[in-house]
Amino acid sequence: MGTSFGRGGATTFPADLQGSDCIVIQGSNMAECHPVAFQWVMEAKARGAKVIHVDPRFTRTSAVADLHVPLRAGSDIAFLGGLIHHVLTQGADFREYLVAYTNAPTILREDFADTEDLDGLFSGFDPATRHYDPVTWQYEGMKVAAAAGQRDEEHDDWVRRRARAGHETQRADAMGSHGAVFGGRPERDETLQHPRCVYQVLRRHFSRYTPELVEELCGVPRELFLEVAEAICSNSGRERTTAFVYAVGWTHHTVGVQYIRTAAILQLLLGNIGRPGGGIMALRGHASIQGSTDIPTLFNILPGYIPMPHAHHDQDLAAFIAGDAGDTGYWGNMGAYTVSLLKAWWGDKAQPENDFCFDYLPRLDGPAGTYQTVAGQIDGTVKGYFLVGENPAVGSANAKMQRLGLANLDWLVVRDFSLIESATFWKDGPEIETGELRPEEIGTEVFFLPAAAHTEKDGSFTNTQRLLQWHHKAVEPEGDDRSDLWFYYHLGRRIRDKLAGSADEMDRPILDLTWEYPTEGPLAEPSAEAVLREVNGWGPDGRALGSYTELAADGSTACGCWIYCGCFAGEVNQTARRRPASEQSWVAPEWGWAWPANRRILYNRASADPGGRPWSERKAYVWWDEDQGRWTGHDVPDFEPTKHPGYVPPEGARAEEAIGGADPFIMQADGKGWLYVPSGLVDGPLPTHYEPVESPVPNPLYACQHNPVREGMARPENPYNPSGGAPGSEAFPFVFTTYRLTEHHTAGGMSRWQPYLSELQPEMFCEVSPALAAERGLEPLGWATIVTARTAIEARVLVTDRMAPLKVGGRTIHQVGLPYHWGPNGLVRGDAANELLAVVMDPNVHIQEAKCATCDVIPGRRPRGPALLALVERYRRQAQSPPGGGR
Amino acid sequence: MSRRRQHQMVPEAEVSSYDSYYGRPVLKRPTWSARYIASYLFLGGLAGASALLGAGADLTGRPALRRSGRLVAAAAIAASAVALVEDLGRPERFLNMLRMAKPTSPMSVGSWVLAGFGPSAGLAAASEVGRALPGGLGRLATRAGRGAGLGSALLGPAVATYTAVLLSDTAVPTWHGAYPELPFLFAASSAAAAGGVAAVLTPPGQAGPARRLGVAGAAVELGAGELMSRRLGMAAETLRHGRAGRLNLAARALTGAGGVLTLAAGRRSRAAAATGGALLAAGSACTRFALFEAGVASTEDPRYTVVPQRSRLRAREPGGGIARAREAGPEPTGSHA
Amino acid sequence: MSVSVTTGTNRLAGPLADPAGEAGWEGAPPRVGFFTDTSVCIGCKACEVACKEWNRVPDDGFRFLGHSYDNTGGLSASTWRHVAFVEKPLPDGKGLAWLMSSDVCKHCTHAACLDVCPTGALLRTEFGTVVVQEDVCNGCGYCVPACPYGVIDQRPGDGRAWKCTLCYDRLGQGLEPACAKACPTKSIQFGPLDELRQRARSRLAEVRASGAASARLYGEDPGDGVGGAGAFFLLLDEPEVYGLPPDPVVTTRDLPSMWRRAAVAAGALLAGAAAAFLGAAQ
Amino acid sequence: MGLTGRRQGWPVLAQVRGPDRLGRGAAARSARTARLQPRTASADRVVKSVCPYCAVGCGQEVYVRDGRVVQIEGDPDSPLSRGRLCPKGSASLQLTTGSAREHRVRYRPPHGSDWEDLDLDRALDMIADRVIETRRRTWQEHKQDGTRLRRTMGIASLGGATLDNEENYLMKKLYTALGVVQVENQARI
Ligand SMILES: Nc1nc2c(c(=O)[nH]1)N[C@H]1C(S)=C(S)[C@@H](COP(=O)(O)OP(=O)(O)OC[C@H]3O[C@@H](n4cnc5c(=O)[nH]c(N)nc54)[C@H](O)[C@@H]3O)O[C@H]1N2
Ligand SMILES: Nc1nc2c(c(=O)[nH]1)N[C@H]1C(S)=C(S)[C@@H](COP(=O)(O)OP(=O)(O)OC[C@H]3O[C@@H](n4cnc5c(=O)[nH]c(N)nc54)[C@H](O)[C@@H]3O)O[C@H]1N2
Ligand code: SF4
Ligand code: SF4
Ligand code: SF4
Ligand code: SF4
Ligand code: SF4
Ligand SMILES: [Mo]
Repeated sequence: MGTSFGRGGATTFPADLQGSDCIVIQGSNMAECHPVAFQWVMEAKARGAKVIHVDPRFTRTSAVADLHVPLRAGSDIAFLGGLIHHVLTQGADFREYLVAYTNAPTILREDFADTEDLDGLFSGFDPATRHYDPVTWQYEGMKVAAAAGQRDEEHDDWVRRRARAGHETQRADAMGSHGAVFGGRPERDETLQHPRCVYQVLRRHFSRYTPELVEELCGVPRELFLEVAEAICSNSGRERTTAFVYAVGWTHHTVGVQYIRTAAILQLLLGNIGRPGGGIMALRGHASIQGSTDIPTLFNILPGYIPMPHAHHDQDLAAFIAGDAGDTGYWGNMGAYTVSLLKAWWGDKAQPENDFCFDYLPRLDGPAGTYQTVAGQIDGTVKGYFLVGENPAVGSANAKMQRLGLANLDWLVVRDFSLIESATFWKDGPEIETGELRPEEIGTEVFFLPAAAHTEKDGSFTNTQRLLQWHHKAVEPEGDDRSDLWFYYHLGRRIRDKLAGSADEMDRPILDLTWEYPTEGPLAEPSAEAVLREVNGWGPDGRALGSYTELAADGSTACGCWIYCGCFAGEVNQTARRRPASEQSWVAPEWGWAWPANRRILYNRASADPGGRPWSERKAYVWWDEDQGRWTGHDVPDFEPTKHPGYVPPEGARAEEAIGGADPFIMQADGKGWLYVPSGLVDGPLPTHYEPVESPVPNPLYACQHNPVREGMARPENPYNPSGGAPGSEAFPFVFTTYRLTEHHTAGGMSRWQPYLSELQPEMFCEVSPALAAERGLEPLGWATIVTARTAIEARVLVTDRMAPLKVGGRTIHQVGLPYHWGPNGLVRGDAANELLAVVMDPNVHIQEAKCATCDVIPGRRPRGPALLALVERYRRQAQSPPGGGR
Repeated sequence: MSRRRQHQMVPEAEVSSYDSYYGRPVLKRPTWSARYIASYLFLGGLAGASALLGAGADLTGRPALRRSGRLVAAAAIAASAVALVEDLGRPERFLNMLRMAKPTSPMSVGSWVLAGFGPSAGLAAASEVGRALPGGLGRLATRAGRGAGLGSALLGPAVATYTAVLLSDTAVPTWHGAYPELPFLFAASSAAAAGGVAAVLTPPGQAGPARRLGVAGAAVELGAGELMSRRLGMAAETLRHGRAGRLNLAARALTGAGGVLTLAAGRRSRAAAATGGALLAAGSACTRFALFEAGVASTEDPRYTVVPQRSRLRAREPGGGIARAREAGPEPTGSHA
Repeated sequence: MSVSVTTGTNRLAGPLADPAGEAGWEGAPPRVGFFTDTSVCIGCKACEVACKEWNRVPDDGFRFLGHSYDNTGGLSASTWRHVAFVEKPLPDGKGLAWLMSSDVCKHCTHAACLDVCPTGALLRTEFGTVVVQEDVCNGCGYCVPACPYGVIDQRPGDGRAWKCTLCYDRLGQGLEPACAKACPTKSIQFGPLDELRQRARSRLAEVRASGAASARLYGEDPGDGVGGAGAFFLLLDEPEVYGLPPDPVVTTRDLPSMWRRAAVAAGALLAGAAAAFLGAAQ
Repeated sequence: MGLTGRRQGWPVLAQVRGPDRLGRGAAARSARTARLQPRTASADRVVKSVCPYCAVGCGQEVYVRDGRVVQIEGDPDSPLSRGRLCPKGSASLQLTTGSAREHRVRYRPPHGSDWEDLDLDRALDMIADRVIETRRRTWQEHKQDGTRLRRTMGIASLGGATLDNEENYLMKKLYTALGVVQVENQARI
């Protein structure tokens, strides 16, 4: 979403869905995974909206939808591409919106070649490195060629490359906040006739995504597909809006980012972005996953999506900012954001003379994501590990690989509520049972520290709609339970005490760090409000800032996360605001605080026409009030409040001044919604259907079977099943998909120990169709063993018509459903689905493909002990999967 | 099997066309244990009717029969009370049975009846010891014994029959469906049991009324049982199958044999009288156990709840509306066309 | 004391506007209850969990039943809300219906459990609801087979009977029952029964209009076998499909007749005994 | 209305005397029932909170009595959730106050076969030592080509999505200052 619209967050909020005319839930099982937000879908339905659920499985969401569309897992780009094809060929796009607000008229370079020309590859592919050089993806008229895909890792002449595009790993867009930046002004053809304008390129790119193809590739009958196409077209335009809802059913793929891109294109074509009842609702996972992305505990970004610097020669702050900041759009102010962050961290030590301590930041020289870390653990380079509220021994793909990593550490700190599997692997992990590991041979020193619960600490969560909400401490934690804030504050204090007096250069950043927080209460709990206030930032007078527009690049302001600037405006904890819903509109602007600047629908300038008038009365949201000379409406305008719709940026304008009065996508350098993404993605400017890495069928569209730049891990612990009819693939004839149940939470740490949740879903099970049960002799309520090249797990059998076999390309494809909540510990136990998955990732955001892989299913329980290894070995031989892994 | 066909009152098609929730019972299985509650039914009946025999014998000058009647009544009612308390989930709260007086609750009514019956039967029994005391004390005991014995005899029939209402006043298809006949069945069964036990314990010379009561009870028990299963409809199946079926079969055989033997030889042979009496009592016990088990079985299979209700609804369909101001009448829940 | 069955006071069956009044509550508040609209239930089981948390009900064991997503099976002494899951092919053969429905005690107008309870542990509250008083129940178990819906049950190990209290403690403070409050889609609606009945009828019309021809109300009719349920439902299929009895009748409807017959039988026994003695005298 | 403890003693008397002849309601009520109060009514405080499970962010009200959480319910004021909670949110009380929580530090020495007790303060100290030692041992000041790295690849961290923003902030700040770059959370998965 970052690449399409400019920011990585959901463009809307769940309660706004109540005003939708049509809601397409695809890649999300909303009723089961976001049940309380689903009330707004039911509300819309009660008001007559059409609710469509596109999902391989018939779920509790499908049960109450008007229409369930079963499709093969991993085929959404084809399905959505089909819808784009339909819109383009039927002329169903919202033309005025399209021309004014998107890059449809923008003209591309002549040397750009599409997947339709190169059989599944875009121009710029280097088979040796398996990377794209995105130079040819640029707009015509861009002054300087973009850097190659590897620029961060390889290039020294960074500073000279002012305007460029490639921004791959740092601009992790599913969670990244913004799109790319560029210099120069692209050429446009507002008639959309130019053969190289984005609109025409789009037409050609999706020309083969016909209803027939959708039927063949996705297994969705034509009529059903057309019913969806009809529904979304007739519910878009001036008077009506359609919303899309997705979650990890889309992101857990090697082409996950491109799934979302496809929906973004569709929604831009239909004019549904920035408008009430429209948008793309990204449903995020944990209580503060959005917050932990905004204030990232992520390797590649700093707070507020400022990229983590890469190792380059002679890179100073100016060069860093020059390289990453755009000239135009709000990213033009990145200097102010970065300097303010450095000031927040290093305070008085950060001075213009020392580049505001920019040099204190560690540098990247390649991906350092969680799966790379695990490989490092197994290889012995990673020695110490903190697990702070995550349970990878159950929750991460290829769980065995995770445990092998844990077992090879020097020390491990686990902070959790109960003794989760990641804390006890040395004692009772599956490898102990098979004899692969023995406790006395595992040298890992394990510290388990009990965590305080949300009722036992102050703090804020940022929810799926980018809304910060404060939770107040209700009681003191018991025993050794402590908040993670306490832990990190006191750990930092202690480390600083121990290092005090060190003259070692490497200790400067930690010793110079601002680390003075007031503490409260008997446990010396650091004040969470004080931390939030630092996140918000302060001005020269030491007073809390009101907005990120006040941030300066001269060191006079400090701000821990610029997009959160304003959450403590007026020295008031805005995240704790709780004006009752009954006293507010559905937008509820006085409940908590949403970034950016408390806006609830992003790009809401697009809810008005270019002249600033609402597209229709029914869909009025934010508009230009000529009398007051400002934007007004139900929400905080996502626009400069007094910028006239007719504003035309003067030549040479910078930052937000370069955004015109009718350009709603203010974070983008050109203020447009991007149908076509010239930079910011490593796997192509347009979405293209590739098969999942483990797929039962060859790619019907291209010779290129998989995402050519997917991120794999060729390691002995991580073998892949042969795919798409390759020799040996018949050993794993079925597709399986993993998912959640309403009654459990993720890896189970917060549900498998709770009797009231556990009794509702007490055992690991697999869902199979009656046909598959008959084919494999599976008894209802009996046991099944599911096998992949990684290992085999057992599950109770739930035979259900909800798992319908699909007809794909003339073949019947059986799908097996596996919830992934169980593990060996807790009140209710079972094998973890993640034992079955291999690690292979989307190259943009490093998210693993958890939603489709191949397997075999046999009746009965799995073998125990070494016999399990023997079974898997037999399969590997049969599948000819190279013992070393490989792809 | 052939018996089942013969008595099948519900067309086969209808049985198979109903739907259920994974075959799970609609009703809850009674939590009562057969050991205690079926015994209690039997013992209560025995006690109630025995008290009648004791009082009758007292009035008609049959001391042996009086003694046995009174002692059996007291012992049986004591044992039945123990069984009842044992079956409580919270036995220490048994006194709560007298917390209220609820005519809508057969168990409440029963509790009050027992509260009257138990002491009087006990007093009557005690008087059998007391009357041996010398002088005024003995006379007092005799007189008190008569009063108590008569009192227990007046309550005896209630003790013997309220249990029928206790079972019937439930949603258990077999029990509720049986309500028109059940009081008669239970009264008769009580008579058979009391007569039988008295015949065992009393010399034949004094036991004439007991034998007559026993034989008459047996006859009515068999007749009422037959009537009941004819009218019960589908739920009658539960009296023919499984444990309940076996018990029911035994009950009929024992009762029949006991009645015939008593009738044929009870007057002449003490051994025959005793055997016949024992058979009658055993038959009565089996009747209670059979009924108990049949009821339980009728809750375990949802068909017995759903099918009759469904056909009842269907029968009502054209008119629509539900049994609006329908008067109470002998239309058991389980009966249908 | 007049005990007539369907008319007058102290009724045992038939329509009854004010069960609380009949139970001796003077100036009672309006009768409250539940309308459970299963057409919007998403089977999340929040109602089950919220009920347990509020009422501190113990867990009901960890058994995989595999009845679709139902692993608690039915209402029990330790499950006072139960969500049923029914998977059925659609009549047109195209596609599937997955019906979910949250069941609960019906708080019958004529509650057999209550009327058969010998101890008065079962109570009609001033709100017209039916609750077990845990300090009174002696675990006689009578209420269990009396309930025509199979709701109330004895808890093993505890011995007492338990079921939904309609959150009696909360009602007193003007709070909504825990299950209704939690329900994300307001499939469970709580309120004055009259209001709920009206709302249910218009909702039924809506659901029918949207094409669900087999939608029906269950338990809302005061003329039904239990005099109307205090907790009634909008179902999308036959009741038995959800494990509900299609036409429950309160057993006490027949109680007067039972007593009459018992009296006759008792008389017969007395007479029979007399005859046995008199016969001997002749 | 006369609903409160008017009646003492034997309920049968109340049955006979009062309007509840059949003993169904008023007469049957026990003294305990008459005193019944929701436990929320006796709470000392109601604290506004947010569900800790998923990203919907439903509002919660936490009822506290005598320093213990006695009930957690949906916050009707929340425009996100309108007082509703899913089963997980509804199980928050069990999550926070249930017996499954481990309240003591557990320590497993290298090659150990079981958990041992460890003082929290000592644990913190040991961890600080491990961090300092590992960091020093695995420090990378420069790449081979001479570009500056200033980091350690010897330490990594995973988790954050269940934590507060403030916690994530301190983590990121401390790790970055320590030169720890392998900081990750659930956003990847
Ligand atoms: N009850 C509950 N709620 C939760 C969680 C939980 O564990 N339990 N976890 C939270 C977290 S961390 C997250 S990330 C969210 C996730 O929320 P969701 O994404 O809704 O959860 P999933 O069940 O993993 O996957 C959603 C659906 O994607 C479908 N799917 C799989 N492959 C494909 C595909 O290729 N195309 C399409 N269109 N659909 C596909 C699956 O069948 C499944 O129904 O939920 C959050 N909420
Ligand atoms: N096969 C397959 N695998 C998947 C997925 C899938 O769909 N399929 N989904 C993926 C997704 S989207 C996610 S988000 C992950 C989730 O995977 P994990 O995050 O590993 O799973 P959780 O069980 O949520 O682990 C979070 C832990 O944090 C603890 N915790 C909660 N609050 C606190 C706190 O305040 N402090 C501390 N220190 N600990 C706390 C909880 O007790 C729990 O053990 O699983 C991923 N894995
Ligand atoms: S449903 Fe059963 S338990 Fe509930 S009130 Fe009616 S009879 Fe009593
Ligand atoms: S078990 Fe308890 S509630 Fe049920 S009837 Fe007996 S005393 Fe009443
Ligand atoms: S009303 Fe209260 S007791 Fe009854 S089911 Fe709902 S939460 Fe449970
Ligand atoms: S809480 Fe509501 S939606 Fe969820 S299962 Fe219960 S009734 Fe259905
Ligand atoms: S109550 Fe349920 S939907 Fe709401 S935040 Fe908690 S887990 Fe998410
Ligand atoms: Mo997630």
